[in-house]
Amino acid sequence: MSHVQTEDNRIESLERATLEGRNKILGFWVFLGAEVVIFGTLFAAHIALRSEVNYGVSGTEIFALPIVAIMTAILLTSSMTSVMAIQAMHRHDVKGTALWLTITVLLALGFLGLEIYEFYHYVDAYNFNIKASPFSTSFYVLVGCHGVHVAIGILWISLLIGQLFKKGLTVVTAPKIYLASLYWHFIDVVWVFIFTVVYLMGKVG
Amino acid sequence: MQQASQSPAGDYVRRSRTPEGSRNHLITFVISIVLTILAFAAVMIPGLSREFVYSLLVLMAILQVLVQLGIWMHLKDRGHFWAILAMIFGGLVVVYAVVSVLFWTWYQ
Amino acid sequence: MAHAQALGRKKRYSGIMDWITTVDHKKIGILYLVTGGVFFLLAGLEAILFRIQLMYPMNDFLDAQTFNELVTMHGTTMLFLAALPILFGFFNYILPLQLGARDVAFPFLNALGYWTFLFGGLLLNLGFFTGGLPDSGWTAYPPLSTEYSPGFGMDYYSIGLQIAGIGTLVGAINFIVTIVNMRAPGMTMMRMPLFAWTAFITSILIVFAFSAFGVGILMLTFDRVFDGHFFNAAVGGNVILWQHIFWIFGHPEVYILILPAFGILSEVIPTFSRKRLFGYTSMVFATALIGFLGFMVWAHHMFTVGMGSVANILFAVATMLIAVPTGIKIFNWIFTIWKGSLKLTTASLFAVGFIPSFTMGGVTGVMLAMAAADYQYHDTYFVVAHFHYVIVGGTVHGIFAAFFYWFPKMFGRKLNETLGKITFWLFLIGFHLTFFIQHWLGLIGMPRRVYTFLDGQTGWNEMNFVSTIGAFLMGVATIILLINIIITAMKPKDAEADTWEDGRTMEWAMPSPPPVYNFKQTPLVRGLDAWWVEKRAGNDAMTPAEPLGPIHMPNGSILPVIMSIGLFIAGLGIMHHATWASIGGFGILAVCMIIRSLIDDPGYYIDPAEIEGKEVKAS
Amino acid sequence: MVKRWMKRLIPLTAMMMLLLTGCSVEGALDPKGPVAEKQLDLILLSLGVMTLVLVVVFVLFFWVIIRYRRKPGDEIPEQIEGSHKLEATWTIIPIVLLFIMAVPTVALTFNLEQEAKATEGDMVIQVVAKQFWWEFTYPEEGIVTAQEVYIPVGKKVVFELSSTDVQHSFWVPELGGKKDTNVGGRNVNYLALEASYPGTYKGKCAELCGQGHALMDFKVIALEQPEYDAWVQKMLTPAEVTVETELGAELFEAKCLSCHAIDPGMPSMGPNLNGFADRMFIAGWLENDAENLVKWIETPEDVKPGVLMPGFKDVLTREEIDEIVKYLQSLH
Ligand code: HEA
Ligand code: HEA
Ligand code: HEC
Ligand code: CUA
Ligand SMILES: [Cu+2]
Repeated sequence: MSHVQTEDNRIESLERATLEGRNKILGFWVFLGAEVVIFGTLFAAHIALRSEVNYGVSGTEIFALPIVAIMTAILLTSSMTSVMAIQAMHRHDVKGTALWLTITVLLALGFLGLEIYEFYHYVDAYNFNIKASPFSTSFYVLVGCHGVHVAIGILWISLLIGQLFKKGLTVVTAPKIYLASLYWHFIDVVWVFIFTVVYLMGKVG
Repeated sequence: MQQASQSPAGDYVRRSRTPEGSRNHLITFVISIVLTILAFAAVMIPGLSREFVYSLLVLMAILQVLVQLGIWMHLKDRGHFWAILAMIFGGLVVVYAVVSVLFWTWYQ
Repeated sequence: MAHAQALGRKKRYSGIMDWITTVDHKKIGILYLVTGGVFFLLAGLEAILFRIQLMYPMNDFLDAQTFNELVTMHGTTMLFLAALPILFGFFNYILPLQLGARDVAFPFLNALGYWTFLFGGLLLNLGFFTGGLPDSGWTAYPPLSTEYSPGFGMDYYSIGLQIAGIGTLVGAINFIVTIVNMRAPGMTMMRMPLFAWTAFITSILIVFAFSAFGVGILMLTFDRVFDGHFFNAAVGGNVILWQHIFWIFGHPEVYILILPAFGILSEVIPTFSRKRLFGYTSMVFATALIGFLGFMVWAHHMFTVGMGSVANILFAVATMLIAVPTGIKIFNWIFTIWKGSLKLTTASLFAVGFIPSFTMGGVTGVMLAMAAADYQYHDTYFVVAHFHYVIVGGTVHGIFAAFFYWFPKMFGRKLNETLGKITFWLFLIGFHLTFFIQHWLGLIGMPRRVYTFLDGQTGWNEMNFVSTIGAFLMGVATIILLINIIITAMKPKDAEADTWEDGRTMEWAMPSPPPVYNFKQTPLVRGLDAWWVEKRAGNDAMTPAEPLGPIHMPNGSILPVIMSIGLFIAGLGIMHHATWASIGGFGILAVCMIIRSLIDDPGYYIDPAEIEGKEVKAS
Repeated sequence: MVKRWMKRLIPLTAMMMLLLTGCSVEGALDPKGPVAEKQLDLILLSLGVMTLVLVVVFVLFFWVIIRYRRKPGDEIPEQIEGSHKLEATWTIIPIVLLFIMAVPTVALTFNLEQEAKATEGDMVIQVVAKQFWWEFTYPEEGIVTAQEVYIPVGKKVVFELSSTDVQHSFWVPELGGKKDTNVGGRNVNYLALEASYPGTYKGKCAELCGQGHALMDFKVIALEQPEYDAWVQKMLTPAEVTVETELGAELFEAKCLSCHAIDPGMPSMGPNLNGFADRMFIAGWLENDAENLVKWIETPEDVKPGVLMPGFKDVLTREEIDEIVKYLQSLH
């Protein structure tokens, strides 16, 4: 254990019990700052190009709001369940944590499934693939980038569930779970902007 | 895992009762749902002006994100100075990017 | 903690395996330095080659394509693979020592950052072996870099920099957390050495700027490899979008290069003037202000794109403002020497030589910022002169100063001062000879990135010739530096802890080179310039803040190398549309991450007894 | 020390002297029109301020490094923390200097943009930049030409700038600063220039656009109004094919017309060659004579790397090329 002290050496919670844990949390926030810029830049590109449909279909024509609404509901709920997982973790309830995390993963899988279906549908029904227009390119890269984040989140949280069973809640696993939940909330936050800017505004035209 | 037994994790659990009730989190959830429904409704209701819908959408999104960042992601809690800074700075860069795109990419 | 020893044993690697698996910030620092140094030589050689081409009008030493490739590789390599990694090397080695930290915050990620940088850099340079180098300038403006650049050159650029960029980003996050969380007791933010402050601000700039760039080159990759249309104007894509994204990154990037040099100067000048830094507080705020303003001025690279007068004016004025905090720095350095006692070693020669040279580059920067006048300067040699004055006169001078200053700390031997001074004078003269005249060339109409120029234009032949001679001088200076390093490496390690006698910051309180675990006991910091404070108080060591105890160290790991190789394979797979290769590459990456996640590294302990006995030296 | 002074001062004074003499210079320093003149004024103003800044910094710098060098027996100097007064000084003075430069910058930047907005009665020339040549269209007169653009003296000309392949940048240093030619039909730029004196002014492409970038030159030829009008008339009357050039004309039609046009108002994939015999240069820089023309037609790649015109060395015999050259040289 390192013994460097910080101004703030109160032990608040398991994930902040060690310097390593605090380092990870801070580092992760910085990483999220980078993610803000990453998604922000993709949004900027999408906003610039969303009306460039190259004689093809536009958002107004193809976006299926019901499916987006369902995806939104699922992701929002999964964000909520990941909060529950952290709460269970703070109660030192290993089973509860694992359970809530599992629910989160299942919801995430549902989301991802719907997204894949949605993409498939666009390509299938409207021939709206990545090469169709600047609009389609920026749409798929932005929403796809979010989708990749979801997929990574699924893998990550699943791994953590495994670790939880193997090692229990420790100062090593707790920060990881906390980070995963931060990550998951962040994905939800990004989705808020996606359904607002891409889908809803796209639908309005 | 031996390392954990070295750490004060054991005593800590007894000492700290989680101060955060789940109420805040549930309220956040409800707020998010409501904001989302409002946003979808604004688009689905016919006859609203585009400007109105756009501003409403942006407002809803910003509110929702603030609530989620603040409560779900604990930004409102103590000890998040650098985290908040990271978010603000990231947000600032994004605003530059979006503004530049909106106004100058398609200038003329 | 009686059973501390049982917790884990150090996995002993030796020789090359030791370097490949190391997570020691000091070794990683050396790796960065060596790799960055090699890339610097390569990029310098490229500059020499294209300067030879420009020696005579209508010269045919290089053809147009090769020339464009060399210029692009020179700029890209210098910025991404030479200057920045060398600075990262100093951050890595020196920062934890200055902060009194046992280690960096994320030793494993730190190693990962180095290896991804290396493999990204190799991918970027692969074209030397396979043919087809990037050729659209380091700015890679589409559509020249997309539809009009067939072959794999620009793929090496976009994917190679993507991979190297990941490493840079990871490294920056590591530094930020190290600085915020790992300072020794007593070291408040406002007691940090200025070098640490600049490392901090630089890292913040990297986090936000490189992410934007990462997305930019991702978009470029999509356009090139997957037929995307971000920048395809024919179907409604927009090329100016790229320019905005590029410069939102690109301008902070230049401050990423100069701020650490500012930090170096703020260490070297006080040491050799035996006087504390003049106006420490305003130096800190000036650094932060430069970093902040640095994000608001990007469009001064785009004055001629046609953004309209309002945008041009706003960006012009914002840019000019940066002169104020920078000026504060210049004058604070000068007044650090004022009433001091300046000793001119090679290190301090490079440091003080920085001041006039950089100022000359800075003031031409302000001239460039005046939009209406920039219509004349833009994309001419005047700009080339400007940025080499700030980069070579600034960053490279800073790097050389740091190299001579910290070399004894890192390798236990002092570089030869006589050879060092020869290097300094040759480099300085060569530098001014090369670049001063380029201001003039730009003003009389020589555009940049031209592979040749017509005969019979007043002054062009002579001035280009002189410029090339200057470049040769810089080359000779660099070769003398290499000789110096080789000679010094053959001498015994005899540098003292406080090599320059007047060291102020904590790295000078430990042996040269420091042991693997840095400070035996975490020191207590009792003021700005912690070591100077102790020396003045009559102590010959830092006051410890903790009792002597076993020291926990992380184990080395081979995973970072394997992960980077995975990325390298994936990158190659993507650009060649080889799906299986890319899946395989990412698979390797994923497997490594899973291994890393499942198998915790217990680390190992260094026993106090062992410390008391023989010193465990870092190699 | 003296040496160091000299090393820095000599180039500086050399530059100032060259500036003052002003005769043997070209480019931005030798303005031949109001835009470039105003820009030069701004440049000189900033140069003056910068010289002042440099002098101050250099004087202080050399003073401290000479005066405060370590001498044997030096004490540890006093550890001065800073000085609010001094620090305020070097914050405020630069702000004042920047203000002095910012005001004319803002004014001129605004002014130039205002000028560039073409109004009724302004002369407009459309410029299309292509790898690696320039096409100039006079919409009013119905003329399409390339590489050499004629303008009347003393009249504001608005250039409408665009590009069909990659980004280029339109720059005539003696007449004024540059502006990019953007691709995609959007973000079309306007640049107003005016020549105060008759003459031929070098024009350049200032944005890396590929292999031929270095040689993507053009010329602006400013003529007094009557001569300019005469030029327009000449361009509108196509050259006649005579017995002597008949063979060349046929060959040209067969081999070259797919890319080139010779009718006055015709745009084409390659340069419109109407009036080619009067061009000073081939492809923007190579002197226009029979020998060079043969070289160009045989191996244009040798003249301008990356050029999009194929070589005809293996397609046409030397005699045939001579015929074409004869024909081209009749295109007045
Ligand atoms: C280390 C890197 C570095 C640094 C520090 C700077 C610093 C500055 N740069 Fe530079 N710049 C580059 C690297 C750098 N630049 C590069 C690489 C390019 C070209 C990119 C490309 O196109 O390839 C470029 C291009 C560039 C342009 C675009 C030119 C063009 O393409 O048309 C502009 C325009 O505004 C500019 C301005 C400035 C300014 C105002 C500063 C200021 O920060 C300078 C401030 C410093 C001083 C002013 C001196 C000290 C101050 C005083 C002594 C106080 C008193 C001074 C006054 C009152 C003036 N730079
Ligand atoms: C860190 C940044 C950096 C540094 C240090 C340099 C250093 C140098 N640069 Fe660089 N330069 C750029 C960044 C940099 N440059 C950038 C970004 C561009 C723009 C690119 C673009 O347009 O896209 C540029 C463009 C550029 C141009 C303009 C090209 C053009 O527009 O056509 C020129 C021309 O003179 C030039 C020259 C030089 C020279 C002579 C040096 C010298 O200082 C180099 C000195 C070093 C050496 C001479 C090394 C010596 C090596 C040896 C002697 C070899 C020994 C070898 C072995 C032992 C293996 N550079
Ligand atoms: C594939 C299209 C193509 C064909 C066929 C072609 N040219 Fe060209 N030509 C060009 C292009 C493009 C340029 C502009 C080159 C440049 O400056 O970059 C050019 C330039 C020229 C020029 C110089 C024009 C100027 O304004 O300076 C001449 C003369 C010329 N071509 C003659 C010919 C002749 C004669 C032939 C037939 C024997 C021919 N070209 C066939 C494409 C073509
Ligand atoms: Cu066209 Cu450069
Ligand atoms: Cu800049």
